[in-house]
This record gives sequence, C-alpha cells and structure tokens, in this order.
Amino acid sequence: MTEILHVRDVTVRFGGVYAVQNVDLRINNGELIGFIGPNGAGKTTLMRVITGIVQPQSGRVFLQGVDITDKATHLRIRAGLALAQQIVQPLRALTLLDNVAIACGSDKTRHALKSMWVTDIRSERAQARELLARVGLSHVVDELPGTMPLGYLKRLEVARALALNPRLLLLDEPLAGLSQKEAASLADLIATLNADGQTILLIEHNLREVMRICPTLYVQDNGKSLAFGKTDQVMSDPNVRNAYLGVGHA
Amino acid sequence: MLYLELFIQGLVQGSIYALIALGLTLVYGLLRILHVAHAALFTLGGYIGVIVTNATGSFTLAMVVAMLVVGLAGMLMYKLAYEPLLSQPPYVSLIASIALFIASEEIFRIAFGPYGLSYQTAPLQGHIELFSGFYLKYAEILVMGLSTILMIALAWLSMQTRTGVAWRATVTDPDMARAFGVKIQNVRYLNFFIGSSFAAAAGVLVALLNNLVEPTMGSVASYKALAIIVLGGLGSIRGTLIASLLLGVLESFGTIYIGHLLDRDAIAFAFLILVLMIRPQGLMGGKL
Amino acid sequence: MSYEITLMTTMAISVLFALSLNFITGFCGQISLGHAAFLGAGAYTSAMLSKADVPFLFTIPAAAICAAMLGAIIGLASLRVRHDFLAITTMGVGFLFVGIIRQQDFFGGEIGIAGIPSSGFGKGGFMLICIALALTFAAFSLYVRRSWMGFVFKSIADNEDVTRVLGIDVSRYKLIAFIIGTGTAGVAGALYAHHFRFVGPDSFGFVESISVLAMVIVGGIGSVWGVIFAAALLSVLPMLVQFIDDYKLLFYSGLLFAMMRFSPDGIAGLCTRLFSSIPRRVPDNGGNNR
Amino acid sequence: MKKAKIISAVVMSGLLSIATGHASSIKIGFNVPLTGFAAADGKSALNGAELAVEQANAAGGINGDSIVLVVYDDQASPKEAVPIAQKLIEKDEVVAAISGSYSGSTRAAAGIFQEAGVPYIAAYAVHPDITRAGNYVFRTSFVGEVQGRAGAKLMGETLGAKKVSVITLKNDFGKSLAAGLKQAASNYGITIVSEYEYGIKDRQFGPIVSKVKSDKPDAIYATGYFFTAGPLVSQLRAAGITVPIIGQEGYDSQKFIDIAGAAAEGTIITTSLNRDSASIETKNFIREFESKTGNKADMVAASAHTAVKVIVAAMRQSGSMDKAALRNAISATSVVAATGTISFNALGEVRKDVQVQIVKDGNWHEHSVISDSKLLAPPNE
Repeated sequence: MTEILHVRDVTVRFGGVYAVQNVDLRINNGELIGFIGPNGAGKTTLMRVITGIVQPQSGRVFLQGVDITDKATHLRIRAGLALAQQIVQPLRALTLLDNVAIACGSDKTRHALKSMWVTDIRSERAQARELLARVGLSHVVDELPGTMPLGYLKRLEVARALALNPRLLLLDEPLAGLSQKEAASLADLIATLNADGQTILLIEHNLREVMRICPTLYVQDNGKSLAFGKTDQVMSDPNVRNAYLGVGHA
Repeated sequence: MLYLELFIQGLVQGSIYALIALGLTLVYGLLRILHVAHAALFTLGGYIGVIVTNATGSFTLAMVVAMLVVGLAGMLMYKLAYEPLLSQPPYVSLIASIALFIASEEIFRIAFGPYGLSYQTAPLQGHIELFSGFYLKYAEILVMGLSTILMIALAWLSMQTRTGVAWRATVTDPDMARAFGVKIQNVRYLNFFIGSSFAAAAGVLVALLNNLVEPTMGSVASYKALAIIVLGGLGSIRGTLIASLLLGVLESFGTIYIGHLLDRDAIAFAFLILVLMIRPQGLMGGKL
Repeated sequence: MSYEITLMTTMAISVLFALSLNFITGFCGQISLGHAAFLGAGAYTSAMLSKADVPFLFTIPAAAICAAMLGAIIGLASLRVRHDFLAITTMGVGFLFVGIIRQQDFFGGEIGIAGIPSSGFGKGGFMLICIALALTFAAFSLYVRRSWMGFVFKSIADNEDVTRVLGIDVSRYKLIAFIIGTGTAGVAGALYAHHFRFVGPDSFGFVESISVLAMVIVGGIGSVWGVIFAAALLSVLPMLVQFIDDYKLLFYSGLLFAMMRFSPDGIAGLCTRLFSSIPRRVPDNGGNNR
Repeated sequence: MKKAKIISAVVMSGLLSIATGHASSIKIGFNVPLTGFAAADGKSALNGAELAVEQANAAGGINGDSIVLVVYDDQASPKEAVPIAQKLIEKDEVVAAISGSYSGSTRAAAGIFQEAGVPYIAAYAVHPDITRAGNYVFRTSFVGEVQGRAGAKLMGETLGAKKVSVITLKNDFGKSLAAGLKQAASNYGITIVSEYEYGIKDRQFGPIVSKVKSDKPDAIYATGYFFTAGPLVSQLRAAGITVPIIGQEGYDSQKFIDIAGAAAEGTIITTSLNRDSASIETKNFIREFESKTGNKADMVAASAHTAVKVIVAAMRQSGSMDKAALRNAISATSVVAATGTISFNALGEVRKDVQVQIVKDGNWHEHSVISDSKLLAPPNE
C-alpha cells in the first residue's frame, strides 16, 4: 500500500481561534475514507489546507511523498488532487459535456501559450462523454447547467473531478441537499468508483451513507483529531458519540 | 497653522465625499451595483437647492425639499432602472448606470442651460475668524456640521429602530432577513431614499460652497465616490467614512505638496491602488 | 470621398480598440475601466517615434510592445484584486496614466503632441492599413475563441476559482489576455496618433475608457461580430446624428441605457433572439437604419 | 443622411429661410462645442457668430449672395473635430471655416483645413501650434503666452506688485498663460513666490487658498474659465485674502460675476472685449448681442463675431470665392471689429491691444489698455 496523502501536524488559526490544531491524517492508495465531525469541527478548513486555499501556520502536506505545502492550488491539482466542492460550481456558460471536457484537457491547458495553438477537442469530448455516462448523466450532456437539478450538478462535480484523473479525489459533502434516494444512489456511485481503484476522501454529514459505504472513518471535533479507524470501531468510540450527541463534551 | 488649515479644508472636502459615498456604499452593500448615476442625484440636489432658495428665499426649506425630492428620485431610479437588471451580470447595471448618468447631465443642460445656476444672494457666505488669521466660512462649518448630524442620525436609525435592525439584517443576509419576515423590497427603497437624500444634501452644500451648480458638477463625484467605497472596502459604512475623510485630507495636502507630480484625481487613485495592492479587500474590507 | 475615408478609418481604429478590450473583458472576463490608457501608451509611443523620424510602420510594433509592457505590469498588479475591485483598480490606472502624462513635459504635458507626421501612405492607404489590422485581429480573436486558450478564457470568465481547481494556472492565462489585449490597444493607439495627427492627455481619459467598454457591452460581451458592429456604429454615431444636435448625447446615452435595459447581452444577444425560432418580445434598438 | 445634413447645416440669417446648397448662398463652416463640458462657451460663441452673419446678410451679404453658417458640435474633442472638418470641406464645401471651440479640437482640425486649402480662423483658441498648421490658418485672439505677458506688465507696472502667487488651470489654456507670465515677470520686477495647479473639474480650492494666504503675495495671477474662476475667487476672498486677483479672458463672462457675487468686485482681467469701448463697432456689437440673446456679451461671443466679420470683410475684398484669393485677403486684412482692429502677422496671428477690464458694481468695466507692440508681439513662426 503506497501512501497517497499525508497531512502532518497541521495547525490553522483564524485570529486567535484554532480552526485546525495539530492534525495528522494519512491516506493510502485505494482507500475510501469518510471524514466526519460536527459543525465547526474544522473539516472544510482541513480540506482547504489540502487544496491550498488556506495556508497552515504550521505543519506540512505531502502528496505521494512530495511536499506540496507551498504549492499553488493549480499545481496541487496537477500533482494528483481533485476536488468536488460542497456548493456546486458548474461553469454556467458551458454545456455539461464541456464542463468535463475542459478538465479532460489538462495536458492541453498546462502551458498557457501553447494552448493557443491547439483547437482539437474531439478526444476530450469523447472522454467527457464516457465520464458523464459513468456518473449517470449521459442523457443530458448537451444541456447547460442552469437548467439542471441539484442532484445532476453534484454528479457533474464528481465527473469533472474524475476527469482530472486524480490520485486522490476529495469530495466535500457531495450528498448535502439531496433527497434520500438521490443521496443513496450517489453514495453507491462513490463506492463503485472506489471499487474501481479510486482513492477517495469523503467529507460528509450524512452519517447513514458514510457508514454504509466507507470502510474507514476519520473524525474531527473542535479542530482536533478525535478518532481514526475502522468504521464500526470508530462509531462505538465514546468520544465520538459524545461529540455527535453533544453530551458532556468539553 | 497652515497645516491645521489644510487639515480642516481636507475635512470639509472629506465630509462632502462621505455624504456622497455613503449612498453608494448602501446601494453596493445591498445590491452589489456600482451606482454611477448616484452622482446625477447629487447634481439634482444642487439644482433643487439653488432653485428653491432663489424662489422662496429659504435655504433650510431648499435643503429639506432637495433631500425629499431626490430621495424619491432615487427610489424611482431603483424601480425603473436597477430592479429589472438585478439578475444580470454586474457590468450590465454598471453600463446602464453610466448611461443614466450621461443622460441626466444632458437633461440638466437642456433644462437649466449650459451656464449653470447660482444663488441670487448666496446664503452663509460670511466667515468667522476662529483665531487670528484663521477664517472659516459659515458654509464650511455647515458642511462639517450637517454631515456629522446626518451620520449620527443614520447611526441612530440603524442601531436603535426596528427599521434599522431589519435593514442591517438585510444587508448582512438577505435570505435570512426574508425568512424573518423583512420586506426586502421596502428595505431597498429605504436604502435608495436615504442614500439619495444624503447625496442631495451634499449637492446643496457643494452648490453653497461654490455658488454654482452646473450640468457636469457630478462628473468628479461619479468616479471619486467609487474610488472611495472601494478604498473603504465595498459595502463597509465605517470604511467609507474613514476613506472619505482620509482622501479629503490626503488630497488637501497632496494638492499643495505633490500637485506638480500628480493631479488631484491621480493622487486619489494612486493612493487607492497602493492600498489595494497591500489590502486587496480595501481598508475595512472582507465583511460588512 | 475624403469624408467617408475619414469615417471608415475612425471606424476601423475603434473596431480594433474595442476588440482589444473584448479580448480581456469579453473573452477572459476581466472588466477594465481604464483601457484607454493603453490606447494612449501606444499613441504616445508612436507619436514620439514618428516625430523622431521613425517610419510609421516601425512605430506600430514599438507601440504594441510599449503598451503590452505597461499591460503586463498592470496585469500583474491586477491579479491581486477581483471583480469590482478590479474594475475600480483599472479605472485608477486610467486616471494615473492621464495624471502622469499631464505633468510631464517630456510627453508634451497638457499641450499634448501635435504635428505628428502623416503615415506616408495617403488617406486611402492609411485607411486600408487600419482596416487590414482590424480584420486581422478580428480573425485572430475568432481563432482564439476556438482554441484551448479560448476555452480556458471562457472558463475563467465564468468562474475563476473553479478553473483553478481544475488545475489551470489562472494567473498566467489572465496575464496573457492582458498582454495581448493591451498590446493590441497599443497598435490601435499608433493608428489613432497618425489618424488624428495629434495626441493629448484628454484623448485617453475616463470617458474614452467608458466609451470603449460601452462598445464591447453593446456589441455583446465576448461576441466578436457583435463588438465589431457596435464599435463601427458607436464610433461614428455622434457624426451620424449631428442633425439632432442638442440631443445628441442624450440620444446616445438613452440608446445605451435602452440596450442594457432590454437587451443586456447586446446586439449579439438581440440577433440570437431575433433569429431563433422562439417568438419573443424584441426591443427596438433605436432604429439606426441608414 | 442627406436630409440630416441639410437640417443640421442650417443656421440662417434673419428673415431668409432654408437654403440648401443653392448657388446664391455662401457657406462658412463653424465647429463649436454645443454639448459636453465646454457647451456654455460654445453656445455663446455660436450666438456671436450668428449675430455677425445676420448683420452681414442684412447689409447685403456678399454681392447679394447670403451667407450661411454650417454648424457642427465638436464637443471640444479632437476626435469629433477631425471628421467634422472633413465633412465641412468635402460635403458642405464651405468656402472658409471658423473654430468657435477650444484648442484641442481646433488644433486637430487646423491641419485638415490647411491640407485642403480652406481658410480657417480660430476665434478664441489659445494654443500656439494652431496657426503653425500653415498659411491658411489664422487666429483673431491672443496666443496664451502673449496674454500672459500682458498680465505680467499689468501686475508689475500698473499695480506695482512684487510678489505674485500663480494659480494655474492645468490645461493648454492655463499652462500657456502661465508660461507667458513667467517669461515676462522678471522684466517687471515680479517674483513668483509660488505656483499651484488645479484641474478643470475642480471647484473646491480650500487647500490652495490656505497656502496662498500663507504665502502673502502682493497679487494673485489665477488662470481659469468663469466656471472655475468664480468659485476660486469667492473662496480666496472668503479666506480673507484682499490682494488683487488677476484673471484673463477665460473669466470674461457675466456668469463669473454671478458666481463669485460680491467677491468678484475688483477682479481684473486681460481680455479682448472692452465693455466701455468708445468704438462704435464694439458698442454696436454689445447692444445688438444683448438684444438678440438677452445675455450679456462676453469674450467668446465677441471673438466669434470678430472671426466672422474678418471672413466677410475678406470675401468682400477679394470679390471671389476662390480660396487662395480669400486667404490672401484675410492675410492682408485690417478690419475694425468688436475686439479691436484686426490684422495678422506672417504666421496668421492677430496684432491688437490687450483690453484690461475690472469688475465694478457687478459689471465688467474698462480698467486700462495695454498697447505695447513689442511685448504683445505674437509668435512669427
């Protein structure tokens, strides 16, 4: 098992408040890790540290053994990260197909000046079509995002992230806002992707689905690591129960 | 002594800026519109001030009428020009606003003539000698005094009244406010009314300082006020006030000491760019 | 004929200038309220070189380089600010440019530079050069639109953050858009200087920046054909409507407002709706039938 | 388009109705700012020019042919002025043209009229380069520098000022006036203790006023137009500054007195129009202008009137509509007009006296006349 991501002793403060404090997290190749925690646990902040939107005060982030802490977001993506965001952000002027195709063309967009000389987009569109089929959107590839329901857009986010061919897929609350049925079907998709070999870190509030599909859980509360391990073990941890039930937790 | 005078002159100018920029900030905070045509309302205020004073002889009445009429004109402008454009990208309302501004300059010129208007007998033109050799025009005292009063009144309104609470809530989070039963539409009208009437007050005061209103008197206000609200951090009222006074004082000293390098506008924008390079979110930027 | 040649030349220069802004604002989504500064940078470069007996054709690349260098600097600075902050920053750049030009005797100060030698190609020849350059850049714009660079621009214009999360070096792309757009504005400036044979600080101020932005937006932001049409029309509109005399600017601004109010996506959007099968209320665009 | 042109073109003399390219009308082009920031001056200049055309037509026109003024609004912008000049030359085929506009547009247009060989007279634009466009371009008012030098003489000799503060409007008008003043200042024992600049949009001069006060000059030389000078003078006076304020032809409008009110009293300017002139020509102009428009006469109106008058006189002189002959006639002209006796030097610059006016009891009145042909010699090349 090779290590894909290593977050080492990361601390983030906003003003005087610790958003993330001395957190460690390791993800190995092929894992599907559910990242849970109550509101204000610092989940999104940690995600932002990984993607480079937030700089930690201390600690390092390694991707496949390479220190990426000081790299810009787009370079981290090129190094093998991909992110599906909590609030769906489709490119509204582009069809679903092109939303994915632009991500498929990352070789062509690497060098800005060279991208001027390339016009062929057929292979990327073909690839995008496959990916959209994989997330179950093959019937709406030529639609604009503005007309699509939330469930579709969530899937689009996933497809677009997959198009980057990532070593590690970060999913930030993909199930939020979906009906139970939609959530279950998207969760199934995530499980299938993982079964196909995709390493995934899944931030999610929907405990039911997380427990259903994730073999491993990572729990954070008040910015600190609370638990990490097999799902059933973690869920029986009294600290975790306290954090979630909010009883007597200091 | 000279420095004190320059400082006071800066405050006078800054007070005018503050009155104008405040309305712009209110509109931006609520609707995210760069309301260039706000400067047209400022000009309209100046015209009404002069016309009513000349007709009735009462400057106070003129001030009240200008603030009321222009406040209503601002509401009308929102209703007719901005409301239909709210769903469009921001540059659409920006260009529409610029078009409105140019059109209104032309309307002023056609309606009131290209020469501008002056008070027949300008009120408050006398001056007092605060101490030896230090003169302050009554009009200048009025500018600083009235701006302060209006600002305090606004602060009171927003802090101490139900309307004010609803208003602030709407600016912070329109959806939440709506959920609590605030009528967003009314808040927007109120916003335009207050912002526009403040601009009208500024227009009347500027007309008093210069004894001249002309069709193009809003042209400086149209872009300088934009610079101020950006400097203040877009949508931050406190930031806007600080930026206005700061810019007034800066221009006052700049005109004298670096005027040969950069003109007044360039001084203001050089400062703006400098600040934005250090703090891209403006002086008080980030949140409301 | 001479009068028509003058009008055509004015149109061609405006088209080139508007397309240069369209590259930045229309393609890459970066609103600029100070684009006239780059027109000015090119115009001053070309004017001063011409006065130093450099042949007109050589002053064009020089003007482009000078404007593009300025554009690169401004572009780098502008990377720090976004959206409305960017709009106002670029506006500030415009004021700063004029403010500096005004105060330097080196640039002719307030008085500007007059007596710029003629292009040496005659009025007709000069017009053809202007038209050729405008068409070349229009073709280039259309090509870029189809390229991967254009694809990325579209994405950046749509949502910068998402584009970044797709692994794209957004800053680099924005900078390229700035450099190409401002360099082209510099070329337009060189033509401007040799057309009017006179440059002064007031020719490149805020009003000019707003006019060119209006051309882009009235044309339909990002639409090359729309922008060409709008720039050609708006640049000579004040001439064409001389007969309404006193109401000229009122008409112009009223048209602009009506356009934004009833067809915010400009002439391009208007045409799309006119020719699409869905029947829809079609606003009047002022009846500019000639 | 054709129709538009015709409608636009016609600003007609007295009783005559629309004439469109009819053989018996003679067209004179007139570019003038009717919209935009300079609209006020433009309107007044247009009134002055129209009056001159009416008078000339009433006096029989040119050998019985009536004169038509073809008017276009140039917004005082060079960008507008270039196509307008082309249009006047190519479409309207004017015999001669006049600029009732500011320097920027006049300069841009001058080159075009020169190339086309159409005589062109700048009525009141001050920039020295205008007449350098060539031998078809003339100016009936002072170059900025000349008037600036007259200001130096006025302050140093007439008023006996030693220390002068200069407040300069930052455009070609203000700059060239200030330059002229500085050239001649030392000849009249004047030291310039300080100089400040302001922009054409500025109306609030608080900081400059405070600083000027602390400079304690004997006189203030402030360049500007009535709409900047009105607020400036009133703010200087309100700050308790009592020394003489010297302005120029830009102040020359009743509107200046309206704006500055009581503070205007005693302001002295150098200009082209003498309200108390004994000249019949000037008296008539002032009377007829006021009865025609209901406004008080000012410098731009008088200058535009003068420019028309010069062209009309030259047309009568040359007797033909040949442009080269007309040019020669203008160049050799010596005509008494509202702004004095007009004759040109080799460059096409006017030679005349500078009128000094002062505000007394709410009106412009004669203060003195500066006639020093050496000091007032316009540039020759």
